[in-house]
Amino acid sequence: MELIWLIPALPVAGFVLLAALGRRIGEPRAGAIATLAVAGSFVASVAIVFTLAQEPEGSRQITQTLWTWIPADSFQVSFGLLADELSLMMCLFITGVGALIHVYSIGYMKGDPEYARFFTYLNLFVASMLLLVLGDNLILTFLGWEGVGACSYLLISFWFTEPANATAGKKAFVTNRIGDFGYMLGTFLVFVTFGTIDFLQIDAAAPGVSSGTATVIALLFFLAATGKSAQLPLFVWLPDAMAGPTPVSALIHAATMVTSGVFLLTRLSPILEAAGWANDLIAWVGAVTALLAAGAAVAQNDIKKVLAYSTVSQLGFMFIAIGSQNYVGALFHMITHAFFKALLFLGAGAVIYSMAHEQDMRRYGQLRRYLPVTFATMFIGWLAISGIPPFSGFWSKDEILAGSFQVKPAGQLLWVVGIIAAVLTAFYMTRLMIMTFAGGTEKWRTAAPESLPEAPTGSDDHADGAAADHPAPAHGAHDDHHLTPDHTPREPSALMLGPLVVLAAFAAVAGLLNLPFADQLHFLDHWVEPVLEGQSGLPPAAVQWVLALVSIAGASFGVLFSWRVYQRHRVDPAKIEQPVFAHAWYIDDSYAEVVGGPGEAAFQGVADFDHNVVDGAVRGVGGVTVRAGEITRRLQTGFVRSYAFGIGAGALAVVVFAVVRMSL
Amino acid sequence: MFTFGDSWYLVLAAIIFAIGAVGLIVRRNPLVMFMCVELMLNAVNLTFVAFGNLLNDVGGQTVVFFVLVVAAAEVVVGLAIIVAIMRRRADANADDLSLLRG
Amino acid sequence: MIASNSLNWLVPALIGVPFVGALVLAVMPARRIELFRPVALLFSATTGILAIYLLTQFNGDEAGFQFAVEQPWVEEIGISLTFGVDGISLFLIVLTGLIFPIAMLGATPHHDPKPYYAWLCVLMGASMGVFMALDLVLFFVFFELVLVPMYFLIGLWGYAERTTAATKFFLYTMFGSALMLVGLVATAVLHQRGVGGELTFNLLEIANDPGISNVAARVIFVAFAVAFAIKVPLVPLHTWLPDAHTQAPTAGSVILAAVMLKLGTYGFLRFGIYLFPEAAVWAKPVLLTMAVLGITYGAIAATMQTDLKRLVAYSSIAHLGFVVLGLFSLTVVGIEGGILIMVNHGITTGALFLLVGMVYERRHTREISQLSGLQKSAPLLAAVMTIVVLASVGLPGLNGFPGELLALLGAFQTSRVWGIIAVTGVILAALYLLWAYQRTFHGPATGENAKIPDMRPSEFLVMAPLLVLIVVLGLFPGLMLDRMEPSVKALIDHVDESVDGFEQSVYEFVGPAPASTSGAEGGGHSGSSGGEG
Amino acid sequence: MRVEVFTFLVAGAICVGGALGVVLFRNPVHNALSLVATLFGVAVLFIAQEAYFLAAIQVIVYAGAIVILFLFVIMLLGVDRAEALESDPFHLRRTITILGGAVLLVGSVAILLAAGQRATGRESVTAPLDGGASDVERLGRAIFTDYVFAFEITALLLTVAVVGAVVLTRRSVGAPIDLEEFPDGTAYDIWLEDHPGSELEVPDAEDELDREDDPADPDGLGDPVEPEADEAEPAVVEPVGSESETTEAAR
Repeated sequence: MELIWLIPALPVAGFVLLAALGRRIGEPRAGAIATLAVAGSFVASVAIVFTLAQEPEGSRQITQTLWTWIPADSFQVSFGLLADELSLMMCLFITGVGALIHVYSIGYMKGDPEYARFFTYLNLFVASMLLLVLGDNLILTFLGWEGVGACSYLLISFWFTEPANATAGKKAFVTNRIGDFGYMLGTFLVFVTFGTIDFLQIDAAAPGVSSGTATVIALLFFLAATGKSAQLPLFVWLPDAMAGPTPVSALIHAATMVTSGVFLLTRLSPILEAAGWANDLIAWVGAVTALLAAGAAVAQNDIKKVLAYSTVSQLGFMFIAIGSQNYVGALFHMITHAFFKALLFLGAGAVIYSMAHEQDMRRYGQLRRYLPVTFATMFIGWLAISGIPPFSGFWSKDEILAGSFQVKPAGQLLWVVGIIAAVLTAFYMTRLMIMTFAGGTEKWRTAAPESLPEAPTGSDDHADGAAADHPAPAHGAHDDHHLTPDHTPREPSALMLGPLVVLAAFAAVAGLLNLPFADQLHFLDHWVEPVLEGQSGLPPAAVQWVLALVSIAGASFGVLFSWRVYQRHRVDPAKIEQPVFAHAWYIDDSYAEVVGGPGEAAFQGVADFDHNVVDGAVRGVGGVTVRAGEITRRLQTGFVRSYAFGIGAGALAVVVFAVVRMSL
Repeated sequence: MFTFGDSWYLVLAAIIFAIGAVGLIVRRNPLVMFMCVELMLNAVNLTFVAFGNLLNDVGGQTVVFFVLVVAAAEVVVGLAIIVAIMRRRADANADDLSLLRG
Repeated sequence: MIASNSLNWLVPALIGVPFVGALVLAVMPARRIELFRPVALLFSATTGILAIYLLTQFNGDEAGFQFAVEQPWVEEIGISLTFGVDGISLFLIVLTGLIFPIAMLGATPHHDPKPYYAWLCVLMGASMGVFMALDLVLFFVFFELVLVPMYFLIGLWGYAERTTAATKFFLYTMFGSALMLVGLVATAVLHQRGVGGELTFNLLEIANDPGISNVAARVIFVAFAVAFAIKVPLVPLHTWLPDAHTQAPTAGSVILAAVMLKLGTYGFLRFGIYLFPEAAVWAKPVLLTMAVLGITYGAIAATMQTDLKRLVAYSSIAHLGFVVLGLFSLTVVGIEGGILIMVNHGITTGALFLLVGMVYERRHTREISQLSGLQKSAPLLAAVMTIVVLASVGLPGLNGFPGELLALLGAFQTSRVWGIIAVTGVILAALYLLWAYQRTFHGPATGENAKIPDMRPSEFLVMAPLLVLIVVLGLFPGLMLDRMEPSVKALIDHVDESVDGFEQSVYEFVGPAPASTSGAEGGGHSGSSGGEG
Repeated sequence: MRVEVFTFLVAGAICVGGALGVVLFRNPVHNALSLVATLFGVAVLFIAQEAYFLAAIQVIVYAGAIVILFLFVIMLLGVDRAEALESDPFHLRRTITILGGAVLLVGSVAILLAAGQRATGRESVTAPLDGGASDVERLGRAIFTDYVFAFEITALLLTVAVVGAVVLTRRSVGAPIDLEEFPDGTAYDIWLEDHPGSELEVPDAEDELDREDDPADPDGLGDPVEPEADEAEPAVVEPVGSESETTEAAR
């Protein structure tokens, strides 16, 4: 099956074509081409999956080396693709969801002057993402890893005229770079440990590695993962990344890129297995992130910010699963999350689109009257993420929590944190739904924007950009739009609704992938089994039932309480939406304080040191020389006779010397 | 006690040289300074010949020969320069021509 | 060591053609202004084509010097015209051959085109000579000869502060060269004392049998090292570079970055490590420290620059730090990485300077604070800039990455600490370049910035070859690595056998024998990848 | 023997007298003439040392050509103007010079006498001066064999000198510039800038005496004389000391 290269090649081709002639192709053909490219690679992945499915278990694995990328002495990096159960599964939902979001974007970006550029980036992103998952060695995966980072940078700052957007893009890239620091060091350590960076060979050799080395490697790659997958302490870029167009948020910052950290750690599961306490750290970081982010999501007023923090929180769940070596759970949740979070983002995009790019939920309300389809689809997404059975989110989240329950040590505690986060999830999602689609009044008709208190601002590395949570109001054809009290929202075109419906369907039924009830229902489990050693089992069925019931109860509680607060107004929301939540625990702000304050000062100090001290020394030498010359030039009086006098004096000196010598 | 010998020539040369040197420094008229230079050159020539005689070597005279040539050239150029200057300022003396001061 | 070849005329041609070009320009009538550029281009392009031909004729499996010519020059003291090309210098020569025509195409002087192009031709010939000279004195002559044209290019066609910058540049580098002159004379003399026979300045003869005591070798190495460290430049000997870069005309900056800085690193490789292996191993910690210092310090200083050109200059300091890091990791991987960066930095930074020059021509300022939102008014320029910037940041898939990776890996193998610190340079690179890009190209296009014209097709054609190289060398660095590998391995072998303390610690890898290692050709130094676990 | 001594003494006296004349006469013409005296004296001494050829050259080239050249220049430019010898802007330096000259003289003479007949160097083996051929022949042989390159070069030198002279003395087109147009004026202007107020002083004997130890003038350079001052007093009172020597030398 030599067609694996097609999977990334098609988007690459699309990218090249659009990059070359995008402007000429123009709208909407550019969008169509991009979509076709991604759809094509989706078809290709499906085909490969089916061919692989014929293969007997364990031999479902194709490697294809296109060329030797970096042949340096013993460090041979091949540009090779590895198609196995794991990577193909990733390909499926990357290309699948990707294709849907492309379709959606055709509608969403309609009339944008930079239409073609948008799809160029989008195709490049899909290509990089596919290389990330298909790479058969760490460096090629790093190529994808960096590629998606770059694309996310380009797409976040897509509407670059807004300083905030540009800042957010740069922030995302630089923060990811901090993670890459870990990635590169991890790669080096792997190489000097195993003498190879080839995944298969690493997996083969991993059991022999010492626990200490494995721990360090695991931690380094986890650092990389925290960067890409927005975990503590590097999650700060994701909320700001919402500055990008909404389809981008859906594709990159919800469905695909942010999950690459999870994918990477899954790939390296054999090392993690030997890594000892690194796993506990991963699990706990995941848990804390899930909790904090969920807390932050509670108090956001920007609809996309709510979803952003929600994404961070959900990713936290996946890392809990990784840490508890429940890789299947992680993948399961990754897939379901891809569906319902993409759905929610696209839905939010539809809302924003129909509300003249107003993103402040405090100016929504009662939209279900105007946007029935959007409402219906998002409703499903809401149930899914809140963990209400039988929707997909419930199954995956439940599996993760169940897996975490039996972690030694303190698995129960982990589970409790998870449950709390789940409750919060249900709460803030309900809040979002009510504020947007229900809530009794159509607030944009009453509340003027200036009457609203300023929402918390995501600050940036250099404090030179304003909030990233404002929508980019002025771009392209949407320039004239402003949310006026007499505005009547209208359902967007079918191009945008179609993907919503499809995603809604998946979000509803994706749970079927891995139903817990009977072993033969563990399709996903069996599919990825050969790739994942060290998949820890789940607790006994009885325990699982109890845990499931508890989480259902928790979810329902969250929903109902939120209903009381926001629909029935029994509780003053201000009591819940504490500023500490609104500012996401002031983590980002404190970073900004440090970086923008002492950090920048230190940098400036170095620059000044360079100019004043280092260069000053050089200039000093020059100055001294000049001054010496200034003094000595006075000897050069220009009087010929003075020179003659000097000569004479010299001669005289010689003679006197001679006389003295002779007389001695 | 003083028996006549080559050293007398050297002494004489020394005297002429000293006078020339002093003159070169004391006088301000560039022409005269040139003459003083000639004096010094002649003094040197004298010593050369004397030594050549003393050491019975033709080299001394050869050098004198070349010194003569060089002196001629030097005077030609030097006088040319002086003429060029004097044309501009008839009353120029050596101290006025000090544009080469540092 | 010297592999003879039927194409011995190539090397003299590569050096001679540009000089002939300079002569032709010099004798051309001064009023035929329109002719100077084509003529200069003709000669430089011819040289470039010759360089590419050299590349095609180069035998990639041969470790030694090819196309070698050896002519006695000053036989009394054993100075000879010895030239040769090996896998290490090959790509620097090709780079020189490519960059000069591009620089001539990319920027035109505002006055006196005749001397301008003549000097450029002289510079080209001299640079070629440096990379091919295998005789200490010969190398020195070319090494110095390079300064003169550069001095005039900066001093006559530069910007406001040009005179100061040119003088600073000239004196600073001359200072180092003086030490080097002493060093190379001492080398030859001590070599003669050590092994007897004729006095010779031939690099290979001396290197193969130095007969110089370790102590003396170290002292001489330091003399050379200072000269090269100034040329590279290594912090804290770098302050001439920002001024020179900022004040030089565009073409000057391009060549300064692309070719001249490489003289230092190439010198380190050829006359440092190869000539004095023992001293190189001895000085390794210091140079690694300076390299890491350069990487971080240069990057931090770059972040805070307000002048676009100055910023790029400091970024060069950081990149060259990576080069030195790779070279003095003294591992095959690291040195190959260093050479890769040398070439690729030449391409990317050359392109950066061309782009900054274009921005300056449009806005007549390089002050970052004055620029904003250029992407709105000049999207094509912005697109090219984006690619180049990402390449310079070291994005995988573009040409900046492989070299950086290998250099860092080499450093990591030799000494973990330096490796780890150096990797932070990767973060900082992203920081200063993207921030600069954001401040200049992003944001609202205000005032003048809104009105600037976009890249002209002609300008794009100048950039096109560089862009192609950026992508191709990013995806197929093997094209270079395969050709340089034998020479680098030979170099490491040379170090290995001439320094007894130099441990190529063969490392016991965990698990089954990795296929990639066994696949490594020769395998003589597959162990060198191990690092001291 | 006696003859030699006699010739030497006479010729020597003429030389010294001429030399003194060159230095001490105020009128350039007189200087030139006394230079001729010296040159002739030297020529005689050459003959006394059997350097006949050189003697001839000395008379022809020096006395015949060079001095005439001097005189031409003097006449041509009409610079035969008396120079105030006793007034020197750098007064102290002049005295030092004269003393130094005396010391130099005494020193070298002392050395020579102390050396006596013992002249350094060794007898010639390659090109002995005596032995058959005339000095002309020997000189010719030496010049055209051993020193032939030097000889060629002198030819070149002379050519260059001639060309240079022609170029230099070619009358420049345009109005003659005066020193005020020169970048920073004459030495006096600059000197006066450095020593403000000095231009008021007119040098006369009594304050020249105490100027050596003038605290206000530590470098002891004394004060300049206005350039105009020279023309102001064309006939300067002669120093009594120089009178006798002049007359003697003229004799």
